[in-house]
Amino acid sequence: ADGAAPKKPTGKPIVLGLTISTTAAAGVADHADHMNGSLLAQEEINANGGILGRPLELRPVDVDLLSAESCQASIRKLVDLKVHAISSPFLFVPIPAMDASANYKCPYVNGNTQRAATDMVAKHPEKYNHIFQMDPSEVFYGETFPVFLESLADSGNWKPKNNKVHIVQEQIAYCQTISRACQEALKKSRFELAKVTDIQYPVQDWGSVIRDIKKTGAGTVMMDHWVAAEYAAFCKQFRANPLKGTLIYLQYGPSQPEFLELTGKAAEGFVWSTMLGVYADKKGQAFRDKYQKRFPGKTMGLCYTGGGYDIAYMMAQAWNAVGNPDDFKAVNDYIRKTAFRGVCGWSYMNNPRQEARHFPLGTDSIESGMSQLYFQIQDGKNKIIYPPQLKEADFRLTPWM
Amino acid sequence: MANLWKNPVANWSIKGEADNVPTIPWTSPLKPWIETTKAKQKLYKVGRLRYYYKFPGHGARTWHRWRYPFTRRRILNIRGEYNAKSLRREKTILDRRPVYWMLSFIAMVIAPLLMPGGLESTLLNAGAVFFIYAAINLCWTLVIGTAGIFSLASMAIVGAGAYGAAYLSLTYGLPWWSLPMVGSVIGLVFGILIALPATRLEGFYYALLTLGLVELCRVYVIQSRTFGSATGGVYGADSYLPDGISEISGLTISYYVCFAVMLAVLFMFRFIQGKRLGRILRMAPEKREAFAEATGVNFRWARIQVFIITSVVLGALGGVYASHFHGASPSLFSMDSVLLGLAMLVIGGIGRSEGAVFGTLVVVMIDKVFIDWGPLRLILIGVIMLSVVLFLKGGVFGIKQQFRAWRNKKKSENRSTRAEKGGEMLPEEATETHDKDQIFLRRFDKMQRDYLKTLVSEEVIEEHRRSPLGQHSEALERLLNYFRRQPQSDKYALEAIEPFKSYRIIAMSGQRGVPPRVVEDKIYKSESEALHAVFVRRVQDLMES
Amino acid sequence: MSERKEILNIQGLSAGWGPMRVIHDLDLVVYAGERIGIVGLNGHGKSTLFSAIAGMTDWQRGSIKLNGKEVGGTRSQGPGRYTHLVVRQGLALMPQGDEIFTGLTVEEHLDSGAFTPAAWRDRKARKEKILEIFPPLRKLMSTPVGRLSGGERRMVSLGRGLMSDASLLLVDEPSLGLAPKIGKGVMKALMEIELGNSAMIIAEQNMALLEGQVDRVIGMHVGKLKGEASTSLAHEMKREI
Amino acid sequence: MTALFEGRDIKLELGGREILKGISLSVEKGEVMGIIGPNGAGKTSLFEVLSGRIFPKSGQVTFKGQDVTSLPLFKRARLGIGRTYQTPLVPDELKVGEVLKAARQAYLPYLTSHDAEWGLDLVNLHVDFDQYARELETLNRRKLLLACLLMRRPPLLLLDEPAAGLINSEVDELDHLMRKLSKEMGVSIIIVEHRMELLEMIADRVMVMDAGEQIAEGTLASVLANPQVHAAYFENVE
Amino acid sequence: MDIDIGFVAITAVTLACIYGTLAIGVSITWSSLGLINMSYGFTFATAGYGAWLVSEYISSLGPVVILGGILTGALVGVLVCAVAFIPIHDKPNFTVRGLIASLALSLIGTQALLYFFGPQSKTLPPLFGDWELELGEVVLTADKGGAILTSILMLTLALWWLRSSRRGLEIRAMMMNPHAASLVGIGVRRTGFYVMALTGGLAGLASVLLSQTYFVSPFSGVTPLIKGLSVALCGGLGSVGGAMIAAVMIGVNEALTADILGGQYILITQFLLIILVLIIRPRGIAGILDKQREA
Ligand SMILES: Nc1ncnc2c1ncn2[C@@H]1O[C@H](COP(=O)(O)OP(=O)(O)OP(=O)(O)O)[C@@H](O)[C@H]1O
Ligand SMILES: Nc1ncnc2c1ncn2[C@@H]1O[C@H](COP(=O)(O)OP(=O)(O)OP(=O)(O)O)[C@@H](O)[C@H]1O
Ligand SMILES: [Mg+2]
Ligand SMILES: [Mg+2]
Repeated sequence: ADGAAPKKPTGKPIVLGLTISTTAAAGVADHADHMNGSLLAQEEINANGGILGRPLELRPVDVDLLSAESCQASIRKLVDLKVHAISSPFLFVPIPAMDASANYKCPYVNGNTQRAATDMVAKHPEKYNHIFQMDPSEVFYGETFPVFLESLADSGNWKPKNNKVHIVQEQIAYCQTISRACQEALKKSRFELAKVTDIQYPVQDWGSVIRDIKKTGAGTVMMDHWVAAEYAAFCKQFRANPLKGTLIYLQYGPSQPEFLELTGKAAEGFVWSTMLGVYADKKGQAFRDKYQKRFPGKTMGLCYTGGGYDIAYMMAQAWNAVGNPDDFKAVNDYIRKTAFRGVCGWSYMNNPRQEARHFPLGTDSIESGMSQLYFQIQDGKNKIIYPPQLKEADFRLTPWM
Repeated sequence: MANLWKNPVANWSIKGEADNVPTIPWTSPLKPWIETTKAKQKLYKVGRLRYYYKFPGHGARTWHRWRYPFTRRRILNIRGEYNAKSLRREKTILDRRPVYWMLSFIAMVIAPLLMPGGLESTLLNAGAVFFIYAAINLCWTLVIGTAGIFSLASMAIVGAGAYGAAYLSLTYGLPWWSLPMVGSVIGLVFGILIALPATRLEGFYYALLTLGLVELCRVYVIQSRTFGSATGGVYGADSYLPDGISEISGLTISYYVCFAVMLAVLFMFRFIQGKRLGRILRMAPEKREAFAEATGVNFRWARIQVFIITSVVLGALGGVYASHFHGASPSLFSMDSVLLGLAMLVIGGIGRSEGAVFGTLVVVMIDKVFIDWGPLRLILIGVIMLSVVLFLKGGVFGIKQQFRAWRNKKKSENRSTRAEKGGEMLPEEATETHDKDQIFLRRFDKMQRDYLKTLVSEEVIEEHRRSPLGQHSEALERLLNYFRRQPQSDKYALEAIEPFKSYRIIAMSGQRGVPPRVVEDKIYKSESEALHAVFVRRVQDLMES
Repeated sequence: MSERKEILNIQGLSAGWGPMRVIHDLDLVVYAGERIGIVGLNGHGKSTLFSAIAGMTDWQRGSIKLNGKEVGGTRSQGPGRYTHLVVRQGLALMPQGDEIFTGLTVEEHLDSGAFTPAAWRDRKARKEKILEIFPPLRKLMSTPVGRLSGGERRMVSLGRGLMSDASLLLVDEPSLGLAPKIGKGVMKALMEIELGNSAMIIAEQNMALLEGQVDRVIGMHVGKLKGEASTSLAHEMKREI
Repeated sequence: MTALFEGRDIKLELGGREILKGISLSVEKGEVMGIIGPNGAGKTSLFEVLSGRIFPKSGQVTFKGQDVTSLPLFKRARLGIGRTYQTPLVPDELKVGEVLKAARQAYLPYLTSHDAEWGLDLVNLHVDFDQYARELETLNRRKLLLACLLMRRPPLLLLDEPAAGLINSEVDELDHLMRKLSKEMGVSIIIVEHRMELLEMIADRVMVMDAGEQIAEGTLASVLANPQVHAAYFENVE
Repeated sequence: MDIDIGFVAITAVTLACIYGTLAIGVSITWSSLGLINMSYGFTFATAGYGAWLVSEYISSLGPVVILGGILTGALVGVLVCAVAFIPIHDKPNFTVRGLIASLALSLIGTQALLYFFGPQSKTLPPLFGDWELELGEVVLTADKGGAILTSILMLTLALWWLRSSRRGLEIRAMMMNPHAASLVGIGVRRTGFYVMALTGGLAGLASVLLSQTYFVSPFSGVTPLIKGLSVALCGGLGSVGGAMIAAVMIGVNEALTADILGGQYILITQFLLIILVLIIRPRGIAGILDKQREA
């Protein structure tokens, strides 16, 4: 919609259903981000004339990420609400949800970041061809890690004290997959696996882990966990007695805004990354500003805010192009065929898995893949340090180096 | 002198007959009556007896003839009787629960046809989930309520069954119909394992232990490579639904399948609860097993039996779960699902099938249908739980019983406000006794005793001592008449050990064949002596009554 | 008669458990310095009468005046909910099945009896007094009550009742479950306690223990007092028990 | 001939104190043995041991020459040792009919309802089957348990204070029942009782216990004559 | 694999303190009121928020924040008592009903917290200044060290108070026999109130002390609840001392497991340990075996 003549949208609204966890213990923060992003998008779209002259309406329903019944129930609820598309941040048990939508077949765009799910899509194309994962799968976290380390080492801002990599892994499927992928990838890189330490949520006391890290003395440590609060606890304790000169990478968790608040100045220098991150380029920056204006807060989330926003616009684009939101098949085909450039980068989903192509591994042009972003916390801010095309700042030596 | 009694037969000069005897002044027998009736008491209502709706006409016999197939169990427990007033024939349904069950079954069957258009798939889905959970809770209430084993491991057994079935179906491609069997085998193993400590532990310690087991299972499946396989759960188990079937019809089928499953479990429940096992278990409730034990019941073994049977069923349910949801997820083992299940039981009332089903209905419906209420619905559930627990003793279906208990209490409290002093019938007996004449009989008897007590005096006793038999003064005659009128039971009598020489006082037992009881072993030389002794005893009893 | 201080004055008391009424419209007056015995068969409401005075029955009607203060009234729920208030009015109930704190030692147990601040302050002295009455306890001071024998338990619970300076002592079957000698000992102790301005009621199945030692013996039958004990009543009772 | 039921030198400790200090007793077929003693003498405890609810520290219990010391209560009940309790307890939430049915089906062989009827007639308990057992009054509660036991025709009954809390006429009924059982049906009865007149009527032998010891045994008269018994039991009744 | 005794010991002590702090509240509540307080976690979380509010709007001085936490905890405790104890404590099968009531409370309360404060977790200012303590291989940060010291202090105080004061006597008496308690002039409901206030306060203190381990968030109470409950039960009904022993046992177990087997086995060994304890001592470590006779 070009904002030439923004006239008031009229007629039957086009409904975008969302599965937003508001009550469960897990993932509420991310889901709230997603909701906000979608809201922002919706307001903008409706402000410049809506889609096909019809207003866009959001229908969020509650969901418990961890329970199969609940995931199914909420999808069915959306089906009953006759939504034109489903936008979902992520579910931990996606397959029942996918099944629940298999007959209705409205576009179901999600940010599950889960390879097992997309494999199912690839396995049963006719059944799941309406399911799109608008970001790459979590395996790339593992596979990209050595690449990132190499480029970092080559850039000269950091010289590893040794080529060892120490993985501390939590037990849930997500972490397991990443850890496995990473171990595979390490074999092909110049870095080597030093040790794998297992932990399990809840971790009352990081003492033994830190001791283990110091014993191993690897040049790089990959903290493969998922709970922001416990990351914070870890950072504080690690800063109390750090392992000199090692690079600490925290998997995804710090993306949640509360991390910075919880950790305070102890967060300085830690590195983390996300697949689905808001770029810092012009588009991304614009989005960040708008978001901050709309939802003022200490720090904004950089992942699912963009995710929600992008999905809304992706659908808007598709509907505008197809012209008939009720023609699910056409909409699905359109989404599959045409790439979409959102604030988080390009989603090319024209592959059997129907997941966004990954940069740098999936493609070597940043213009044809969604780039994984590596951040470092510098002066209490998240700064993109990789990939070079998008970086805001150079890697900075951490206080304990 | 005023109070001298002139013997009417005196002037026939019969030997041994005094011509006049000192006695007491005459008082009117009406006095006690007047006094008693003077005191006007306010009468409070004492509540009424249980009320049954009476169906007119004959037909009770026919109902008695109808039995459930293969059992001697009547379809409806109907009592036919003649109305005492109208002398018409009437029928009473003594136990109306079967009727209500039937009605609710019919409602469940036709529910899919009446679903509001917009909500079909939600409602059907919720319905299926509800049936599965109802089945689970039925087994659970059997364990907690009937067997009195406070186990929280039911969901764990279901989960184990589901995981095992899903995994096997995934790896060896077992068909859907075999999953319940696989599940039940797993359930059996689990049941035996968990049942072992149940004999040692009790109450909440066992609960904690089972909770620990649940946690163990959760942790295990979360981190085991085979089960936790990357999707957070095992998925892709064979479904009982044929592929490519349309949304609604699929849902409808699964709705009815789950309904059938619940029916089956209900049957199992009935079969255990209503038959020998349940009966002996209800005879031996927690901590009060003495009676049952004395009659030779091995209640421990019975409990274990129930536990293992339910475990098998739970395992089978796990298989059903697996093929319904195409797999299993760790949330089966999560603690809050356990606690929510417990809440369902408590809302309905532990130990009751209808309770388990109803509680499940409430919670599942709120949780799964009103999803878009967000947090509100959880708060609603919380409020329901809270109010049920605070106000109801035995859950929703305990209301009737609780109300009855409360009413009975009130009854006897109110009675206590209308108790009249003295020895007549207590209000309790007065309302419960069938022969209402007794009330007035006793009241009259009381007044008479009150009057007679005023007659007892030295003179009268002296007079009787002098001549136990023969013509007596009015006072003495009244006393003796009263004594003669007394009922046979515990009535004093004389036993002639040796006629005219030695007598002994005995007390009749009111019953045929029951020999009299020796009251005191004192031997009396002459009959008149003995007669007087009896008289004195009776006077004593009269004064004490 | 009337110039003596009324400790307890029960008028038209009815009390019971759930649907069952155990006490039927009962009147009783107890004067200071009196030592009263209540005899009756099992299940005829002696203990229930005591519970009602302490407000521990399911429900009760009628007035109970303790030291001229109304502690009874109509109460229909919460057995034992107001007992502590009644107790604070100067009641000491030594119940039938010894209500004891299995975990506490004898000493703590006696301490727990001294609940008024004053009593708590000079509990040492009071304990000494108790120990003079029940010498056997002296060497058991630090053993948990749960381990004691029936007789010792009885002594402890009696001692606990005597710790606070109550004006009405209700003793329920002091000799129950005790060997005759201990039973007699306990009885003797009870008889020796000098009731200055207080009164004592002893419920007992075994009439003979009371005979001659108490001021009044009252028979209890299906929840009604049978008035002052006449010799014949005593006889009756002896025959029944 | 050997005794039907025999307990040899039974010692018991509960809560760390000695409650039974070597009690021995034996009953023949059709014999009625009374046990008297002050409260807390250990009569009920002795019953607990004889009926197998508590296991003794030492000692031996034999029934029909078979050693049953280690058998729990329900096994002994199945052998035919019927036992009643001091407190008249009944199952709270069952109806009378259900109680009887449960008792009939307690163990194999299951009995027919005729056996139940027979038992009820024997103790002459006639109440509404749809009435809840908890609503029965004391005597009927005792009778209910007795009926449940008797329908299995046990050769031995252990009765713990069956007459406690009964009025005289009821006691007479009980007395009548026990005579019938012992004299006509040859059931041996061990009975704990405080009421002399009852024992006087039915007991062939009486054992006196005090503080867990067996201080006298013999006919009631001879026992009452014994001064030691006097000291322990009647001291305070005279 | 080599075990570093010193390290294990220190970790064990840390954990034991955490668990002890968590368990004591549950233990006292349960043992004196017979209430299995499922809303302990909710109390914990709310107290955390109270402390947070204080630190945000009033003052971020250590003591003030702690006080805020304690007061909030006590308040919530009183609330729980008023709702889940007072109405039903003398009604039939109170234990289950109380459990469900407190469960419902925590369900409602947690959602309310989520609604008012949002999902993001909050952090409290450092309460014990900013120092570090080198002990061999471990370094105790200020908050941890402070937490350990305070909790040890607190536990000893609580135990001592329970042993020697009149109130303590009343609480212990009530937990053994409420009937007899009322006979010696102990008002069960009044005692209930201050027991709940006390345990609520303890929960609040724990929540503030452990705010660096479990950050303040609506669901921050879940883990403490589970841990506290298991430890208290494992310790045995009616015995605070037993709970302490259990805390130490579990702490040691966790430290050893982490050191020898690896972190992923902690929960498994923990529950295995509890199950083992229960099978060996059916009424918990210090459970008093009280078998009453029915006839
Ligand atoms: N806590 C209770 N709950 C229900 N009923 C009770 C309770 N206590 C006593 N009763 C009933 O009240 C009646 C009177 O009992 P109570 O104990 O007062 O008699 P008692 O004279 O003390 O007998 P005993 O001489 O054996 O002590 C009995 O029928 C008994 O069943
Ligand atoms: N479980 C137990 N733990 C500790 N002591 C017990 C236990 N059971 C009984 N006792 C004690 O054993 C003694 C004997 O108890 P028992 O009931 O056998 O006496 P009894 O002769 O039956 O008295 P009664 O004539 O009142 O029935 C009592 O002092 C009692 O306190
Ligand atoms: Mg009594
Ligand atoms: Mg006895």
